[in-house]
Amino acid sequence: MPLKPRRIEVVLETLLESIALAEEIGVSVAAAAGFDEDDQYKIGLAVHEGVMNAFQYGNQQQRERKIHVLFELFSEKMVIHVADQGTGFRLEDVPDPRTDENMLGDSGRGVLLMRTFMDEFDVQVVQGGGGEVIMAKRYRAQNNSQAM
Amino acid sequence: MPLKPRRIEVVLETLLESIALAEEIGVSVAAAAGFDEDDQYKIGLAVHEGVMNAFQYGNQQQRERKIHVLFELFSEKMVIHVADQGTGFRLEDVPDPRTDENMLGDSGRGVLLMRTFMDEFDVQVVQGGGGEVIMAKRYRAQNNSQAM
Amino acid sequence: MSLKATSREIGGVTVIDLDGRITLGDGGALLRDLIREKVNSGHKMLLLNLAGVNYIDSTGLGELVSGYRLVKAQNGELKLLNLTKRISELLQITKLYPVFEIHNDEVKAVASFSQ
Amino acid sequence: MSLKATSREIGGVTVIDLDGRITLGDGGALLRDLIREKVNSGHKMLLLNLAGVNYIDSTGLGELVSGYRLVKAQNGELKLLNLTKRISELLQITKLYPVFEIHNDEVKAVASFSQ
Ligand SMILES: Nc1ncnc2c1ncn2[C@@H]1O[C@H](COP(=O)(O)OP(=O)(O)O)[C@@H](O)[C@H]1O
Ligand SMILES: Nc1ncnc2c1ncn2[C@@H]1O[C@H](COP(=O)(O)OP(=O)(O)O)[C@@H](O)[C@H]1O
Repeated sequence: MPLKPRRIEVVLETLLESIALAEEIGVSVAAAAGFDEDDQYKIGLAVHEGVMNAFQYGNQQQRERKIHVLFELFSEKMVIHVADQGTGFRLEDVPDPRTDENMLGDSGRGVLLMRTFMDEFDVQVVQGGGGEVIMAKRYRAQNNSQAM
Repeated sequence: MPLKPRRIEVVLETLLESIALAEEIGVSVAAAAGFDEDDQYKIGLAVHEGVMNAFQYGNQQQRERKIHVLFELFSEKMVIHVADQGTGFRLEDVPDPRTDENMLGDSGRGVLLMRTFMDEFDVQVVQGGGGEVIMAKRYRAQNNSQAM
Repeated sequence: MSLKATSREIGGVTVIDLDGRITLGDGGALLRDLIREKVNSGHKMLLLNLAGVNYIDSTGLGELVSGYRLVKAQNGELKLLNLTKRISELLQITKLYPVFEIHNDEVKAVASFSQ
Repeated sequence: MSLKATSREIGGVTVIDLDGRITLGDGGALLRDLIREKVNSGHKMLLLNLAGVNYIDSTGLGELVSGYRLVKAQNGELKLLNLTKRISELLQITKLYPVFEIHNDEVKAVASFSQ
């Protein structure tokens, strides 16, 4: 059923506070979409990590650059886009933090958490430049995807 | 101190669910701005009423029309704009629901609640048409307006 | 998030226990239908227990008023029980507080109905 | 929302009770400073009690790892106590679970330090 997704767009400034705020909005949208508490947490953390990277790497903490978060609620899954005004990055260039050499490094775990907590994860360069991560979480069988 | 406000923009479709969602986002933003629980509730209800009117009267329940909610956090107050793609309305035309004739009517209490719960309230027609309510809540003296 | 409603009969009075939010959509519609159904089936002494209701929007206030009018038109009575602080405040702001008969004690509220 | 940290000394071991979120900003920085301060003042046997921590982001995980490295480099030990389900899951996903010595019993955890 090619249902038109329900869309919620959020535009945030590049501020530290935008990370927790986007996370909370993500949790609200996930709850409204019928995800259970555990999935709400996972979706919230994925949004947190995506927006944190947009803040740090993409927009390099330049406040006037925008962070766009788009939630699309399809009948079978929720899709989240986090786009920044940086130069983007390629997934192949992100080292796996679980290897022996990287294990004790301070960083590199954000992408891993997003990939693990969401069912789909991809990185793109948006039109006109800017990095974008696109991730999706499917409704579990017992969930009521009609809730919202 | 003419501080640049922190801005959070939210764009929603004209759907029933957008009302509660905007309200929840409003509560999150208010919490992040340092408002106490009572003020968070009042701000949330004001957003709820504003978006409900945009949904019903402004956008006349036409899904593809957008509802724009903008939160601006100034150093002394939080300003909220709720804009729709309708034809707007004038505050003078809204009857007072507290008069004897209107008392037992089903409607007309949304604007009254927004006015009462917020410190400032105004209605405008946005550029290119569309109704917009603009409301503000000041931080109380004991609030920590630096929280966000 | 939405509204739950259950009703009980006590000495000719129908007590409707409400729990949740009364807003545009589910909650408001449920309350409206329930009041109508009660009145249509001859139950005209209604006591709405709002102890579990902490949130009503302007639409929900409208439902309370139209319920009140409907019951009154049928020579019945609709009263409110156990207002939370927030609901009490909303009724005061909208000047609906004096319109309704409001109780804090269920036994006394039930006894107050003229039967 | 943010992190609260208090520390106690038990038989030569510094127990740091953490409560809140360990994320980029306040929480992460607080933890980093606290560990550094403890190590600099000669307290190298650290037990982080995470019972009150239900949320750590990738930056917070990074702080745990760099705390661990710092303490180890000074010939000390940093161990974890009382992981919540979510934190345990995060350590497993990132393969940090085997890196840390993890305890559920404070008395046994304190006793486990080589002194
Ligand atoms: N939005 C982004 N723009 C540019 N580079 C990014 C972005 N997000 C992630 N990256 C790159 O991917 C790497 C891995 O990110 P991540 O897994 O979140 O770990 P960490 O942030 O701890 O380094 C980052 O170090 C950065 O080089
Ligand atoms: N966004 C809007 N666009 C057009 N008209 C509006 C809008 N918001 C409010 N109004 C007008 O103002 C009136 C009063 O609104 P309100 O106080 O919310 O009460 P109610 O919605 O119960 O009628 C509405 O009946 C409508 O005519």
